[in-house]
Amino acid sequence: MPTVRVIVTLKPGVLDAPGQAIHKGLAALGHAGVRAVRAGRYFEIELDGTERLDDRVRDMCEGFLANTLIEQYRYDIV
Amino acid sequence: MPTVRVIVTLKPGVLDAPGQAIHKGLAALGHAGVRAVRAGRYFEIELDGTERLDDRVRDMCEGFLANTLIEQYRYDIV
Amino acid sequence: MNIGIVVFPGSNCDADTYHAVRDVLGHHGQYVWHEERSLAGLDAVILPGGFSYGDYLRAGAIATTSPAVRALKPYVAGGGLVLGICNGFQTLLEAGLLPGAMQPNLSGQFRCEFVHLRTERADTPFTCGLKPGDVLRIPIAHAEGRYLIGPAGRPALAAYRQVVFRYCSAHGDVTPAVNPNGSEDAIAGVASPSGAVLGLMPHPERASDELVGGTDGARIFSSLATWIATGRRVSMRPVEVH
Amino acid sequence: MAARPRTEAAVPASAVRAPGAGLRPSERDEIRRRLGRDPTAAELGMFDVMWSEHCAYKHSRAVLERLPARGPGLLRGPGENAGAVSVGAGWAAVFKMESHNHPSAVAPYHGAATGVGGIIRDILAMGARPIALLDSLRFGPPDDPGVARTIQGVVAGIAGYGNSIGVPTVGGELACAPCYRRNPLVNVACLGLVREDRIATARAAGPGNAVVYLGARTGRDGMHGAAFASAGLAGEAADRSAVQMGDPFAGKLLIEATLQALATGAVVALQDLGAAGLTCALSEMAARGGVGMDVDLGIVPRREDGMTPEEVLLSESQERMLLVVRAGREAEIRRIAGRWGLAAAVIGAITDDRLLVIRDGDDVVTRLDPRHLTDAPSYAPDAVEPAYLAALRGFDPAGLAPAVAEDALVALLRSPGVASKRWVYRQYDHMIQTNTVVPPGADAAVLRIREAAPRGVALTVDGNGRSCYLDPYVGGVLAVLEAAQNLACVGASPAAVTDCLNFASPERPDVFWTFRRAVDGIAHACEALDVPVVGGNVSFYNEAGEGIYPTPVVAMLGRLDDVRRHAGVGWTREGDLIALVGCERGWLDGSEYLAAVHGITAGRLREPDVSAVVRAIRCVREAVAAGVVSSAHDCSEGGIAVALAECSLAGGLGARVVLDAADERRPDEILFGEQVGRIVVSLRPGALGALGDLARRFAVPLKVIGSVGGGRLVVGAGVAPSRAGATAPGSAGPWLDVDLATLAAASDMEERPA
Ligand SMILES: Nc1ncnc2c1ncn2[C@@H]1O[C@H](COP(=O)(O)OP(=O)(O)O)[C@@H](O)[C@H]1O
Ligand SMILES: [Mg+2]
Repeated sequence: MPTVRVIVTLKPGVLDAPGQAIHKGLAALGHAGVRAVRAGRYFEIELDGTERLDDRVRDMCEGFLANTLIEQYRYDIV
Repeated sequence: MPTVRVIVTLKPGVLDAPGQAIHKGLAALGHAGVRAVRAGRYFEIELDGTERLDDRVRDMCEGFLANTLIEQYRYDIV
Repeated sequence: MNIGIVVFPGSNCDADTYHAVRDVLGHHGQYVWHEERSLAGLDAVILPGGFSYGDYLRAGAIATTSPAVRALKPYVAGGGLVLGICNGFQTLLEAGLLPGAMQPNLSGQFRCEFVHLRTERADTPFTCGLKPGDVLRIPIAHAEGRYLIGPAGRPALAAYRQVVFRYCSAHGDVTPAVNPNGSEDAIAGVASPSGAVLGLMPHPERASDELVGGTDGARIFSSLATWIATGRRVSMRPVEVH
Repeated sequence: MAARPRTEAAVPASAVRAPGAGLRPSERDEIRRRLGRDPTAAELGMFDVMWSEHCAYKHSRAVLERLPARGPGLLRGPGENAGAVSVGAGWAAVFKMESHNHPSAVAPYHGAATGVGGIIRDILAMGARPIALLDSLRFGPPDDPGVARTIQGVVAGIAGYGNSIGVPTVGGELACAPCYRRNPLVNVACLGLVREDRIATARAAGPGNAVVYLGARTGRDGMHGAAFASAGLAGEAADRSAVQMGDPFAGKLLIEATLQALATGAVVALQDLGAAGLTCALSEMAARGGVGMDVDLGIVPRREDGMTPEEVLLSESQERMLLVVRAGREAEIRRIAGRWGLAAAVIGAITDDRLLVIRDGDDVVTRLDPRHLTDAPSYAPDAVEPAYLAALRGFDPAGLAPAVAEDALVALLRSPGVASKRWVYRQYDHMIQTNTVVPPGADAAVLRIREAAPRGVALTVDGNGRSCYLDPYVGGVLAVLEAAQNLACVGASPAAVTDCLNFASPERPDVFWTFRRAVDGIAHACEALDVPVVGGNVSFYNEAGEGIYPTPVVAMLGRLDDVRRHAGVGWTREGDLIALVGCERGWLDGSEYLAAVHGITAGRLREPDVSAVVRAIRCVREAVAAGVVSSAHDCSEGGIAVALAECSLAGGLGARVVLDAADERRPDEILFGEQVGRIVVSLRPGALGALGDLARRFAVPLKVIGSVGGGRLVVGAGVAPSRAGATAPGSAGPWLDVDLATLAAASDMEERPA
């Protein structure tokens, strides 16, 4: 039973306001030396069957898990 | 300049309402054969310096990025 | 007149919208359950505000999987009118019925407060009672209202005059200081090229009663009512302007 | 015995400990005596939670009896899940407040969010649709980054849950003091609306009727389960057990499904599954109704595999209700649950033998009289006046160098408790349901009741820990009178009180003394106002760190006969007169001025003349409801100077005011001194006669002190101005002469770190 791990982040060029807020928060807590923070979403999906895995996952990502106008995704299958 | 990739997920047993809702959404879209979905958060952190990296990252995670009462985290350094 | 208000699990402005349409404006409204597969017979469909399906993926994303939202495309193709308010707007974006995407407010916080809107286009079914430049005072209540269209989509948006409302000052000036969420170009409301589909973040149903919130929002509902009552039709071939 | 205000323990009972670890030896003996046998491990676990302070209020019960539970329009007093009063035209308001302090300390977002969810379901259990929320918050000083994160998390959590379920948060309060640094307070009140003849009950009835579970599935929330087997320190494990995850989406579905279920007429009784989960709901509903129940835990819908019967019994998973449904009509409830995507299951039936029988499949987990669980022992702890009080009372502000008035005003406006709370309430949806006539920012929120038009209700929540620390009795009186005064300012008269009593350990005699005195003060003031206390909540063991101020918080509901006749804080018109209604003097002892400007918390609080304050409150309410005054605002923290500044800020208009400098009182005392019963109103000059008549009728002092106009707030000493407006301030120059922009910048917390 394969598990797919998907990471969705904003495309470069789209202002990542949550990432910036986290960056500020880390700085306020005294974490010096943080250059940049990017925030994203993570999904762990357990699938039945091993056929056409890549197709199925790409479908889920493009049609649902990511908004491809502003987001990009990557995944690995374990 | 190292980049740390952090994944924060709920501990097993903690209610994952987003994961459940996304699971239902995938099913409604016709993605049969999805057994379970877990939702989490993802951070990509660019750091200055390479000293005490693990300590620093653990500090950030435990003190800020994750609430370790209900969440667990893992990271890798690239 | 028959205006359908779609109820998703997690909708929470459905009753307010129903109330504004029926009790305040005196028009017939009816709830449409999200499992409805056909919208035939409705003069207009409103997707109300709220947190459909908990908004757990992106606001409005999961709602696009419902039969009622899937029925919107054929409904619009057949000349139907659709108004998406707040979560309804987010849903229309996610469903691809309107261009663009929503991101969390730049403040990172939910914002509930009155804003001013400048009317940019008065030839849609929802704004036909307004004049370009009219300023409306209507509240917002959202956490994800930062509208983005991006360089790829921007030319078409301009060419088809799809921006219907912008955030502005009480005097109608569009400045960064009065942009409540960081929306690109201060965009608060967007229509399809024909004007048959409108999405807007502010809540006109909360400004449809003198005692509560004023009546500027009622002008959007009464525009719609006038449009339907006078039997006007949107042009399915919108003119591109340069 | 019937359910009462439920106490929140600092460390909730949890299976981290051996079952029964929270029980005293005498309590174990009592259990053995009642059962006539040794309890099983599962039973010990049940007694442990049911006899915890959490559920049994064993230290507070006797004291709470002093609160008056009678008053005009009372429909349900304490004993059900929430109290109810009539709002007219056959409609009832259901009202209740609860704390979620400890969960919010360890997980600010989720702790606060589930606090909202919990109180909502108490209202729902009365058959009412929730229509408004209020939050009362206490934190450490916000310049501490840890505190700032807690504040942000709590506010975001309340917003996250309340906004999503579509119930407006229309008001609240927020104050900061070092004693709350490690022990923040998060109290949430909810108001619901139901037809008087449809008020639901939690009394199970009708042998043969079905016991139905409705809502989200059960997991190991709020307990130490196998999932948390890696628990480290006992403290961490206990904290972990306090974190419950809420799902506002399920919460919203549960509201709709429950109300639809009630509308079928098939529901005989219902209760939310809150603290102590099924154990509490099953035993309380059975005990209240004087019936038995026979249920099978094996049928309870679960989220996780492998849960033990004890875990199912004690789980505090959110968004669940327990219903008693007429035999034969279970399918209707199932259909409604299915429509809303919620779980529903018939888990048992009502029996006529007064025994609670809980099975797990074929195994009997317990068979006992449910009253054994619900009738916990009660204690009368020792009460001794705290030693610190004498020293604090000895403080005399006379020796203090007065601050520059303008600087002090700015400092006060900047203090988190006084500063504008817009940065908080703009994060809350306060307009949804489109009934909010007066939004947050005024002394009280006003809602229309569409179903009973033109009637309306007003809501406020008030408490002052510093006052209660200095004198818990006076502090208790003040909380109630200030609430009533806030209602009067918007034109409402008091209808009901619910309270949340936040204290440290009741087992400490000095703490218990403050608890008793505060309750006495609340009781006295409520009696003077003739307003019933319809319910509430006690939160003991708030002593992480130094131990909090005794902090009773009072939420008050008011009625308006005609919701259109209300007033706001701000000046409305150039040229209006400004008048002070009620007692004229305030004192610096225990004031915000001492705390914020001089860093001192000390002094002797003056006991207010309660009947005089009640008259002033009634006078102002009449004046607002009759349209005699254009605005009204009471002097609370920061005294008359801050009140005037707030009226100016809210109205966007300046004012010229002359205050009587008789008796050689200190200017800072005149400007910033505090006492309840002083209300600033503005009115058309032509209305002064009518206001004078009202003041005479209620035998309340009335003094014109200035007029509205310009862009500055100018306050000076001198003789009273003529009818035409304020005379120029005295020869020494005004005490205060500030432009509105300066005041606004000081009061606006937006640009400062939370
Ligand atoms: N935590 C909060 N949540 C929502 N509204 C709040 C909160 N704190 C304060 N407010 C609102 O800000 C206004 C001022 O509050 P406060 O200074 O406590 O008023 P008062 O002194 O009249 O009791 C009120 O309208 C109140 O409801
Ligand atoms: Mg007040």
